[in-house]
Amino acid sequence: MSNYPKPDAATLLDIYKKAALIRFNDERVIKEMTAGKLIMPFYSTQGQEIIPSSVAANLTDDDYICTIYRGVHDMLAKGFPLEALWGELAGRVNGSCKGKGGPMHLTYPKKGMMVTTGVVGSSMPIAVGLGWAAKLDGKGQVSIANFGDGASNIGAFHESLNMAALWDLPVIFICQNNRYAEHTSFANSTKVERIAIRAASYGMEGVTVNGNDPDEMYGAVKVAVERARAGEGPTLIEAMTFRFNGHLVGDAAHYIPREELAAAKERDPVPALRKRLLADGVAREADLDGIEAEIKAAIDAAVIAAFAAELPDVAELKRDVFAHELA
Amino acid sequence: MSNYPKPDAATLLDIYKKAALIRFNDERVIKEMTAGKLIMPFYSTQGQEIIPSSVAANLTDDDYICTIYRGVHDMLAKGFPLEALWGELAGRVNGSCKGKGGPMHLTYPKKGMMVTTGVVGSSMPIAVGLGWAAKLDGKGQVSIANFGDGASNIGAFHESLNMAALWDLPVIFICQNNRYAEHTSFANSTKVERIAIRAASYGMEGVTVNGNDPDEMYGAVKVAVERARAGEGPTLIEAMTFRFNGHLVGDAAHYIPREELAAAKERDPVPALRKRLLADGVAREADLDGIEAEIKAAIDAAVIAAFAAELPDVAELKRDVFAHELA
Amino acid sequence: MTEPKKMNMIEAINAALHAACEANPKVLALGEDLADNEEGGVIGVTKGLSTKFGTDRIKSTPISEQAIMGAAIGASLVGYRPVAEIMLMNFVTVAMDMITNHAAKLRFMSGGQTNVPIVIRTMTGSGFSQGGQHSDYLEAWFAHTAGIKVVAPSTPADAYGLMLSAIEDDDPVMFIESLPLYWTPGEVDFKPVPLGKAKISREGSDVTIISYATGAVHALAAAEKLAKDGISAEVIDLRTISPWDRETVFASVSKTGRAVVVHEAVKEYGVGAEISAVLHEQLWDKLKGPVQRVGGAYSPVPFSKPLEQAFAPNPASIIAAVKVALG
Amino acid sequence: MTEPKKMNMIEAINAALHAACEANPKVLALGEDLADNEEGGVIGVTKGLSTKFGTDRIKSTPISEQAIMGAAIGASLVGYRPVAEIMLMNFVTVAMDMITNHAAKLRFMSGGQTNVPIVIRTMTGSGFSQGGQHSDYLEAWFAHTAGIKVVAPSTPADAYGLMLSAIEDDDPVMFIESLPLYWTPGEVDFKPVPLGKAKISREGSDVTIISYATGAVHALAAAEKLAKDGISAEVIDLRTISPWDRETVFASVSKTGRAVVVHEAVKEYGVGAEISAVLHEQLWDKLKGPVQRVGGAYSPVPFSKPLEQAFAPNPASIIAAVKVALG
Ligand SMILES: Cc1ncc(C[n+]2csc(CCOP(=O)(O)OP(=O)(O)O)c2C)c(N)n1
Ligand SMILES: Cc1ncc(C[n+]2csc(CCOP(=O)(O)OP(=O)(O)O)c2C)c(N)n1
Ligand SMILES: [Mg+2]
Ligand SMILES: [Mg+2]
Repeated sequence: MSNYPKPDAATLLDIYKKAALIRFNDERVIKEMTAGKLIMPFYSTQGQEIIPSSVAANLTDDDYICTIYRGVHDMLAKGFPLEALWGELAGRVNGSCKGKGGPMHLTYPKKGMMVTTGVVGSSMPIAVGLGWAAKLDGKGQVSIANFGDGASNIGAFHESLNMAALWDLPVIFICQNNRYAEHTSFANSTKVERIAIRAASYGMEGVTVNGNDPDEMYGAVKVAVERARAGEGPTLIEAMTFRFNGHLVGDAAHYIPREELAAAKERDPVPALRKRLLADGVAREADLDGIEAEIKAAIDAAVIAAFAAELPDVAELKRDVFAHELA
Repeated sequence: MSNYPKPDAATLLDIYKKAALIRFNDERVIKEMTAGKLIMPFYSTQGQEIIPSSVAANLTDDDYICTIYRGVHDMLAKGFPLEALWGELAGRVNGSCKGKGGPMHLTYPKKGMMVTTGVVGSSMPIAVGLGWAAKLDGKGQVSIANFGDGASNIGAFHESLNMAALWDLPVIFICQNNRYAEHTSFANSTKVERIAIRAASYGMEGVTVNGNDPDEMYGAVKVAVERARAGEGPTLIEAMTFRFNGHLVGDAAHYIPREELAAAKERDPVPALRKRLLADGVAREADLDGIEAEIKAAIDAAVIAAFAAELPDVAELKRDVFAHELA
Repeated sequence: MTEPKKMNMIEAINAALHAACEANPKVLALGEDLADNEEGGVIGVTKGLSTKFGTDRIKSTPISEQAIMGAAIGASLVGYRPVAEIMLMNFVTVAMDMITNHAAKLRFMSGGQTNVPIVIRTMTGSGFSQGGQHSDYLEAWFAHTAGIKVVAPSTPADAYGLMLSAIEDDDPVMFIESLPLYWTPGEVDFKPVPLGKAKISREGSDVTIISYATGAVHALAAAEKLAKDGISAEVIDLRTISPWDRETVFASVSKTGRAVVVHEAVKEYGVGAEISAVLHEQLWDKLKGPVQRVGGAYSPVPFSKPLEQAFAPNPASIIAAVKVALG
Repeated sequence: MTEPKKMNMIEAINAALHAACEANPKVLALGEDLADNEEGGVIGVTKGLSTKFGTDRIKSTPISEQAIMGAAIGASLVGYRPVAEIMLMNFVTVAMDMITNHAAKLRFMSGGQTNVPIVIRTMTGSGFSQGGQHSDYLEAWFAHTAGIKVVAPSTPADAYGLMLSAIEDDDPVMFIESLPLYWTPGEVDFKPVPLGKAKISREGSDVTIISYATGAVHALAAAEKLAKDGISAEVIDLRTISPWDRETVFASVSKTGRAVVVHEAVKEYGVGAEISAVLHEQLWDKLKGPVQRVGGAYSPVPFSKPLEQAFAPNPASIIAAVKVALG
C-alpha cells in the first residue's frame, strides 16, 4: 500500500474540506430530523467521509458516479450543490429532483451524479453502462459504483464485475466496507475476510485499503483512475471503514458491540485528518476554523432556502413519468 | 489430481454402464426427433456423459440433484427410469410429469431428481435449499447443483455459493464446462481461465478436473461428497468437457471451429472408457456387448411404451396448479 | 393463546410465527436480519424466534434474495415449510425468477410430484416518505401468475389467522404486510383465517366497496362518513387477493348493484381491473352502473409529502368514487 | 429502403435495427449471442449488425441479464439508445429490478433530469413445446408499471415501424416479439409506426375484437369465419399495450356496442381486465352487454401438445366469446 502515490498538501486540504462538509452536513440533517423538520429515512455517513473525499479528489465533473441510499457523502464530495440537496431532502421544488426523488434518489447529472438507488447492489450494473458509454465516447471519463459490504453478496455484484472486466470498462467499484449491513455483521454474511479478493474471479484488479486513511484511499483510487482512463479496465477497491450511527436515523444499533463502536469512534477520521493538517503545517488552526465556518454558513443558507421554497404542486404527479406529460 | 481416490473396477464398469445408457438414449432421442416423432427443444448431452456417471457413482437415491434443460445425462445417471423419461418426452400420461413438464422440467423425486430448470443459473439456489434441508435432517444427504459454464456468470451463482459456504451446507456445485453457452464461447463471456477459482470468493473449496476422465471426476466428487456428508461444507467442481452437438437439436454449431470440435470428438470419452475397461481387463468384449444390448433393449421398450400411452386429457390444465383442483 | 388479546399487527404476526414453529418442527424462517442476533428483523416481526427455535431453523441471511427464495423452495420440496422474508416488496424484483418461474410452477411442471409450501412475507406501503423504490404494491403481478396465492391482511386478527393458514397451505403464498397498518392495535382471537375467504367488515345496502390491506381501512373510514350522508356502503375486505372470494363479492354486489374496488397499487392493470371485469361479466343484469376503481396514480411513488399523499387512495377519493358509482 | 418489400418479422426487425444504427450512431445493441461471431442472435434477428457497426456498439454478452439491463440503462442516461435483448420473456424475471425499479422510474425520481431511452427486445409465445419457463407473456406486469411503454406487433410492417419509433422514443419501451409470428411474411413499407396508436385491421359493425400479438392474428381469422355466419367483427390490433389507444378503441366500441378482448397471457389479471374495466367505466351507455375476455388458462404453459393447445386462445375460442358477447 505504501507505494501508492500520495496526495499533496493541497489535495489533502481539499479532502479535508470535503470531509468536513460531509460531516457537518450529516450532523445538520440529523438535527433537522430530530427537530421534526425533515421527515424521511436517512442513512448517516458519519465515519465514512474520507472515502468519497479521496475518490472525488481524483475525479472531474465529467466523471460519473452511481451511489446508494447511504450516499450523501459521495454526492457532496462530487460537488452536489447544497441547495439542490436540501431542497430535495425537504421535498421542495428547488430540490434537484423537484422533491420527487427524496434522499434515496438524489440525482445531479451536471456534476456526474447519475443515479442513487435504494436497492442493494443496483448501483453496479448501471455504472457498468456508464462505463460502456465512457469507453464509446473515448474522452477518458471513469464511472464509479459505490456500494456496501452487504451488497457484495447480491447477484448484481457478480454480473457487473464480470461484464466490466470482460469489456475492459473504465469502472471503479468502491465497496465501502463499514462492517455492517443493516443489523447483520460482515462475518454473519460472508465467510471470506476480504471482499477485494473477489476481483480475482473476474480477472480484475482488486485491493483492500484503509478507507479512513486519505493516503491509502487517494492513492488506490488514483491508480485505479489512471488504469481506467488508460483503457486498461476496471478495479475493485474495498475501503475499510466504520458506520458511526445506526443503519438509519432512529436505529440505535444495539447489534454493534459497544466497544467495537467506541474503538471506531476513537479513530474518527475527520478530526484525525484535521490534526494531521495542523501537525504537517498544511494549514493553521485559524485557516481551518475559517473553512469550517464557511461550510457551516453554506449549509445554513441551503437549509433556509429549502424551507423557504414551495412544496410541489400535485400536478407534478403526472409529469416526468414519460417525456410527454400524461393526459 | 492424482491423489484423488480412484474408482475400483466395479465402479468403473458402473460408470461405463451409465455413460453408455446416456449416449444411446441421446442418440435415440435425436433419431425420434429427426423422424418427426418427438417435437420439443432438446439439448443433447453427447460428450458430457462421464461427468454425471462419475457423480452418481458417489450418490445414493436419497441424495438430491437439481439440473438444467441439458440434464438428461444427470437424470439417467441418477436412476431416472426410462419409461418415466420417454413418457414425458412424448408428452404422455405415463411421463414422470404426466406430460406437463416436458424435457426441460423432468422431475423424479423418488430417485432424488428434484428440479430441472430451463432458466440459466436457477438450479443453484434451489440446491442450496435442498442442502439446508439435508443439514436439518441430519441424515448425511448431499445436494448436487448442475449448471454450465455460461451459468457461472449469472447472479444466482454468486448468491448460492456464498450462502452455501456461509452455512456450511452439503451442496456440491458441478459446473459442466463444455466451453460454450449457446453460441458464445467461454472466452467471450469470461476473462478468467478457470471457473473453479471463484470458489475462493466464498471461502469454499474449488477444483477444476477433466470431467471426461472417470478417475479425476469420480475422485473429485468422492472427496466433495465426503466433505459434505461430514458437515464440512460445499465444494465447487469445474468439470471440463465438450458439447459434441449444437446447443439444441437443429443448431449446426457453426460458431464452433471445426478443428476444435473434431479434436474433442477424437477424445470421445465413452468409447475411450470402453477401451480402457477392455485393456484393464475389467470386462470382456462380450460382456460389454451384452450390457449394451440390454441398454438398447430397455430404451426400445421405453420408446414403445411412451408412444403407446395416452396423451393427457385437457382437464389436466386445471390440475396441479394448486393442491386442490381449480373450479 | 386462546384468550383474545389486543395487539398490533407486528405482534400478531410474531405470535403466529411462534405458534406455527411450536406446532410444527418443519416450519422454518429466513431473511435478512431475521434472527435475534440481528434484532429479530428490522421492525421486530420475527423477534424471539431464533432464540426459541434455534438459528438452524431461523436464519438471518446475506443480502441475496435469489438465494433466500431458492433456499426456501429447496427446503419446501422435501417437507419443510419455510417462511421467507423479502424485506420490502420492491425487492421481490430481484427474486422474480425464483418466485414466478419456480415456486409457482414446480407443482404443475412436475405433474404434482413436488410442491412448494412456502410463505413469502414482504412489507410495503406508501406514507413513510420512502420514495419510488420502497413503497410499491405489486400484488397484481403475482395474482396474474398461476400457482401462487396472494394474501394481504388489514387487521392484526386476520394477519394472525392468515399467517397460520398460509403456513399450513400446501402451495406458495405471497403474504403482504402493510407498513402503515403495523402499529394499529386490534383484538386478536388466535384463530386461523381460511385462505380465499373474504370478510364483510361492514354491512350496507347501497354500494359495495371491495378492498384489502390499507384500502380496506380507508374503505371503512369512507363508509362511516358516507353513512352520515345517508349512504349505506357494504365493505368487503378480500384478505386473499388470489384466488379471491367470488361468492361473497357476488352476493354483496348482487344485493347493492353497485361496486367500487380500492387498492393502493397503481390503478392501471391493477387488481381492481380483474374484479371489475369479472363483476361486469358475471353480474351484468344486477349492476346499476359501471364498477368504479380507486387506485394509486400512474406514477412511481413520489417522495415529497403532498405528492405522496396525492398518489394513494384515501377516504375522500373513495367517497368520490362511491358518488360516481351511485350516479 | 423505400420500396415496399415482402419479408418476415425477423427480417423486418433486423432491417429496422440496421436502419436505426445507420441513422444514429448513438444506437447500440446488446444481448446474449447477439453479434455475428455468435451468429447474430439465436434466431438471427440481429444478424449483420456487429459486422456493419462494430462490436463496440453491438455486443454479445455473458448470461447476465441484470448487467445487460444495467449496461443499457447506464449508457442511455448519457445519450445512447441501447436496444437490449432479454432472450425470452420469462428471463425478464431475473432483471425485473433493473427494468421496473430503475428504467421505468429514473426519469420521475430524478425530477426529469435523466431519462432512459432504451428498448428491451424479448421473444415469447406458446406453441413450440417449450413448456412452463419459456412461453409466458408477461406484458401485464409492465403495463402495471408506470414509466415504461409496452409494444407487441403482429405483422412485419408493424414490427419494423414500431421498432423505429421505440428506439426514437425518449422513454423505455418493452418490445415483445411473438415467436409464432416470426416466420409469417408480410409487406413492409419501411415507415415508422407511432407508439400508442392502434390499427383497425378489419372493419366491422357487430362487435369489436381487441387484441395484439398472436391474439391479433387469431382475431382476424376468427373474424373471417364469423363473416361467413353473417357476423361483422371489427378487429383492433392495439400494437401498443401501454399506453393504449383509447380513442380508437372507444370509437369502435361506441359503434358496435360489444367487445371481446383477446390475449395469450393468462386471462386473470391480464391486459384484458384493464381494457374491460375501462370500457365499462367509460362506455357504459353504449355497451349492449358485458365485455368478454379470452386469455390463456390459469396454469403454467404445459408441455404436452393437447394441453399446450388448450392453454392458449385460438380462433374457435374467440368465436365462442364473440357469440357470448352477442348474447
Ligand atoms: C435488494 C435489496 N435487499 C434488501 C434491501 C434492504 N436493505 C437496505 S440497506 C441494507 C443493508 C446494506 O448493507 P451494505 O451493503 O453493507 O451497505 P450499508 O448500508 O452498510 O452502507 C439492506 C439489507 C434493499 N434495499 N435491497
Ligand atoms: C436467465 C436465462 N438467460 C438466458 C437463457 C437462454 N439460454 C438457455 S441455455 C443458454 C446457455 C447456457 O450455457 P451454459 O450455462 O454453458 O450451459 P450449456 O447449455 O452449455 O450446458 C442460454 C443463454 C436462459 N435459459 N436463462
Ligand atoms: Mg455495510
Ligand atoms: Mg456451456
